[in-house]
Amino acid sequence: MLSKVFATIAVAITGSILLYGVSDFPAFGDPHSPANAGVPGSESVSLYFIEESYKDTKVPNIVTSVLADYRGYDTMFETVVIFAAGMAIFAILRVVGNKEETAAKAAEEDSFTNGDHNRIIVGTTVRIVVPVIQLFALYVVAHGHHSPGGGFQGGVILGASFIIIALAENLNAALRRLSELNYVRLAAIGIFIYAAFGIMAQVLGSNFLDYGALQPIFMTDGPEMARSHSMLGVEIGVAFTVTAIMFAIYANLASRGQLVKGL
Amino acid sequence: MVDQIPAVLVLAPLFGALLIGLIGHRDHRVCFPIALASLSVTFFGAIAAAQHVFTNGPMDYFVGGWEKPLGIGIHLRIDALNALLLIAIATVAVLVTFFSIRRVGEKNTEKTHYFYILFLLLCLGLFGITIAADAFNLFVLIEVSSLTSYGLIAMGSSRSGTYAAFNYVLMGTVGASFYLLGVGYLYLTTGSLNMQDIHTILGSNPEIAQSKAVTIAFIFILVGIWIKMAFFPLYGWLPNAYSYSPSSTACFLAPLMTKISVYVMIRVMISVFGLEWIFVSLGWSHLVVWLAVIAILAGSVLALAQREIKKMLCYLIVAEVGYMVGGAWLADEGLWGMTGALYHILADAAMTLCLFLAAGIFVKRFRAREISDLEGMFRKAPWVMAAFVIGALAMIGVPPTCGFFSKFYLIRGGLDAGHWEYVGALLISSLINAVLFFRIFEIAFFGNKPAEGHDHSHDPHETEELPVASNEAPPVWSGNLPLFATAVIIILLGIYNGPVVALIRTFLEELPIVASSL
Amino acid sequence: MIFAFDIIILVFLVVAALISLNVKDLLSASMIYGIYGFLICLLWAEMGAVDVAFTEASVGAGVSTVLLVATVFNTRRRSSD
Amino acid sequence: MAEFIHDHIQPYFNYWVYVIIMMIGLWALIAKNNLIKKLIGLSIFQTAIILFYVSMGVKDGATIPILGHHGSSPPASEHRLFEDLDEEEPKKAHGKPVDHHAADDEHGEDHTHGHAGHHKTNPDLIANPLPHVLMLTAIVVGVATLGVALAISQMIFKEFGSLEEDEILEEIKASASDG
Repeated sequence: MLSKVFATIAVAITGSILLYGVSDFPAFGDPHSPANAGVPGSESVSLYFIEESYKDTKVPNIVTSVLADYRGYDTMFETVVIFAAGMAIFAILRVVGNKEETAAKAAEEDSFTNGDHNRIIVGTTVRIVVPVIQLFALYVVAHGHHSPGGGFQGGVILGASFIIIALAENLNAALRRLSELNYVRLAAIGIFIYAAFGIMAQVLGSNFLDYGALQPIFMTDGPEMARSHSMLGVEIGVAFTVTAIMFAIYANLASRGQLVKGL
Repeated sequence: MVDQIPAVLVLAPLFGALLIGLIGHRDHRVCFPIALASLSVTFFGAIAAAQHVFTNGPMDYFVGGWEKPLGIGIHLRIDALNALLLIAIATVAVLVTFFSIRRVGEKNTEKTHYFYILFLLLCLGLFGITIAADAFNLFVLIEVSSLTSYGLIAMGSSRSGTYAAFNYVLMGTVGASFYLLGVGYLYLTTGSLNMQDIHTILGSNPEIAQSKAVTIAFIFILVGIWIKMAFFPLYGWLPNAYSYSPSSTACFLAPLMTKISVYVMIRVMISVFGLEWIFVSLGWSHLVVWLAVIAILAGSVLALAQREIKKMLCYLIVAEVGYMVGGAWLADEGLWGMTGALYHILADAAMTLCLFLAAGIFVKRFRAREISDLEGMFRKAPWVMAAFVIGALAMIGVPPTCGFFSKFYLIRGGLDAGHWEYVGALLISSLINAVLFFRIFEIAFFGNKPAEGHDHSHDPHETEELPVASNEAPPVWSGNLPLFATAVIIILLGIYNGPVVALIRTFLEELPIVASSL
Repeated sequence: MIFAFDIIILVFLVVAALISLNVKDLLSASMIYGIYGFLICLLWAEMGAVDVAFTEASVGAGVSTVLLVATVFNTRRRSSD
Repeated sequence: MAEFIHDHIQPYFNYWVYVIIMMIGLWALIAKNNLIKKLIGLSIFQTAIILFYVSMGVKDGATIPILGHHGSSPPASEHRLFEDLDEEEPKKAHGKPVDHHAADDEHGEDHTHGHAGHHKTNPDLIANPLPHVLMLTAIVVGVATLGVALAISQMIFKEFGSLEEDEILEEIKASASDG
């Protein structure tokens, strides 16, 4: 009861401060608000992105080019956040070395093939659908330059395809395809790919994540196409990490860290 | 080469963590060398950066080379304010790495490499926060450091520790979200995310600087950071979260997490809003000083009521945060309060590290969790106790240690600004610290005369490390080396306070502050 | 962006949030949270933030809900509030 | 009352709703007893902030921040779809004399991209991409936090056999008095 009173007071104070500020905002949808067009006397970042990003990177999707190039450092740490969350969850939940469980695991193994007809129907459907999902995920990753999508979205979908396998059959079926050892590795390799693009730029004498400097490696006409190609590489790195960690988080949460049986 | 240092500072721990992720599961013995190596790279990088900054002025680094117009890319900046802090973080990180040898592995060896990965990522987050000059990038790195610290606190926690960790997650996320909201308000009014750019826009457009939205942005950023640093009314999560976590985690989080938040607050005050705007046009700096006074008194009094060593130290952190926030908000003409607060960040990192390391060793080797368990500790472990005494004296504020000098500057600032209540609170808190620590010394030296009816057998769930095979015990030096090094640092930092403060002053005097208007 | 559409979704959003928080069955709460995620994803598509909408559809509505459901199955389904 | 709504709520409707949703989340976060409910509240709280960011990047009559590509890809046809609407809406916006922006417009026309003939690079017709980028990051951070928090709540359930806050606190009190 006390917490409800306290909550009401806190919410009332915070809410009234926020609403007090709202009356001062530029109107909703105003294209010339400071956020959209900058303030007089200084160049607007957002207008720069809209007007110049295609020339700088040859990527039509402005969001992708800003995400992976201009603010690529943020995105790298965003991937690190996912990696850290995965590691934190393993550190908290993972239960290791339980003999009894491994015995149970062996017994569990065949529940898909014998008995349980619901699982056969669902499982077969999933087997048909999963390749399509994965293909779509790869398309989303690769086509992020031209349409909504990119490493995160594609990675999540790819991770979800493994989650679907785990839901429809059992967790072991999914873990056979992406084992614990491999998902930790895959996650590390993903960030490694991302950082490697940055470091290659450093080696070639430019700043970290300056993809334009990678021109000699990609043998493109100008730095723009090098940026465009690097962005694809970076997105693939992000997709690796996200795929691995999204599935790993589910696997650990669904099995209370034992990685057997699942839901 | 030197101009690539800002990137190297964060990349070294990142690669260390990735390498451990790739090969760490096979053999846990590779974790420690990798962690130490990558942190050493950062340590020397931080020293090189500091050297460069103090001879050639601030270093600006534009990730991806997106320099103009300002704010399209991510801007990293090392100046006199954070160069010292970088060295402090790197030092603490290296020392704690030594302390963590095999300590984490004892309960569950298969998780050792996860500990090191999280630890390195936490270091990465802290370094990133320190050098960030982009408001949103700061948020991302705050989240990196928060998520890793949630994991570290929860992974080895005892029974009540898990619940404390859950509360920590909630509070930490709300704090970070408030910060994000404040940044959103700033972006809405200025159209930029780069700290320097926002500062110029606010400085050149008075009508924007006076708008309600900017004030609210400041309030939310401030409250968000206050939650993160456990400032007085919002400190509830800290004592449980830190005291129930494993020793090596507590040793790293306690000295750094709150201090880094104080740094973020000072950075936002100086580099985003500008001190003039805060102290002159906002006009409620004295309210914050009063809050700090309450924080100091409450922290000290609550510390007096504790029986567990670690919990007592946690409440002392709450009081110390009050020192720093109060000092930063004193708004005296010569900015001595700010100087004291900045110096205290360094001093307090060393003091807290020393005390937590000692407390960790007491728990580890003597199963001494409560103050009364320390009976006869001067006989059992004279050297550890000696280092503990140095840390305690610094906390009280006895002359040759750094604690004295930071209090000296804080009090000078308080006197200049005419905030007598702050000076009074500082003195009372020192007195309480003296009572607190001399009580411990007495017990440790003479033993506890009145036999308390207190049983020493603890609930097995409550003690973090119980039956440990003797061959699993960590080497003695792994605990003692960092402890003695910290004790030496405390004294050195005290003796050489002049040069350190001079470095801080050169930075503060360059600030465009109209002293007369304050 | 279409104003009427905007208002309708926002109102539904508030309703979904309230229901999700007040249902006593945690499984239903998770599912309604998924609905909330899809509504907000619609809202973003409508506001022109297609990338955000895509991410929200996959992360917010998809994976978050699955994680919540996984936890609810492994703990208790009833809640006191 | 009607005047108040017209002046203060209608132009800021999104902002009002974001505050309401955020407060719902914050209230649940503090007042709810069940830990899972608290986490749902936390997620709602975070989505409210995302709503705020995305709302400030909206421009009336603007399209998605993907430039037309060789005039044939799906985004380009979408542009054409929105074009009719674009014709009338921005006029309102342009009616306002915003002098600093005139320079921007000229600037923009200087660099018209030759690749998409029908597409004007009038920045007023393209939604602000920056908040979208920031919020992609925020969404991912949100799900990461949710995952960690759920893991911790499973640990709590393992230790205490309950996810109700009052029961957990009682257990902690009981075990403290035992020891």
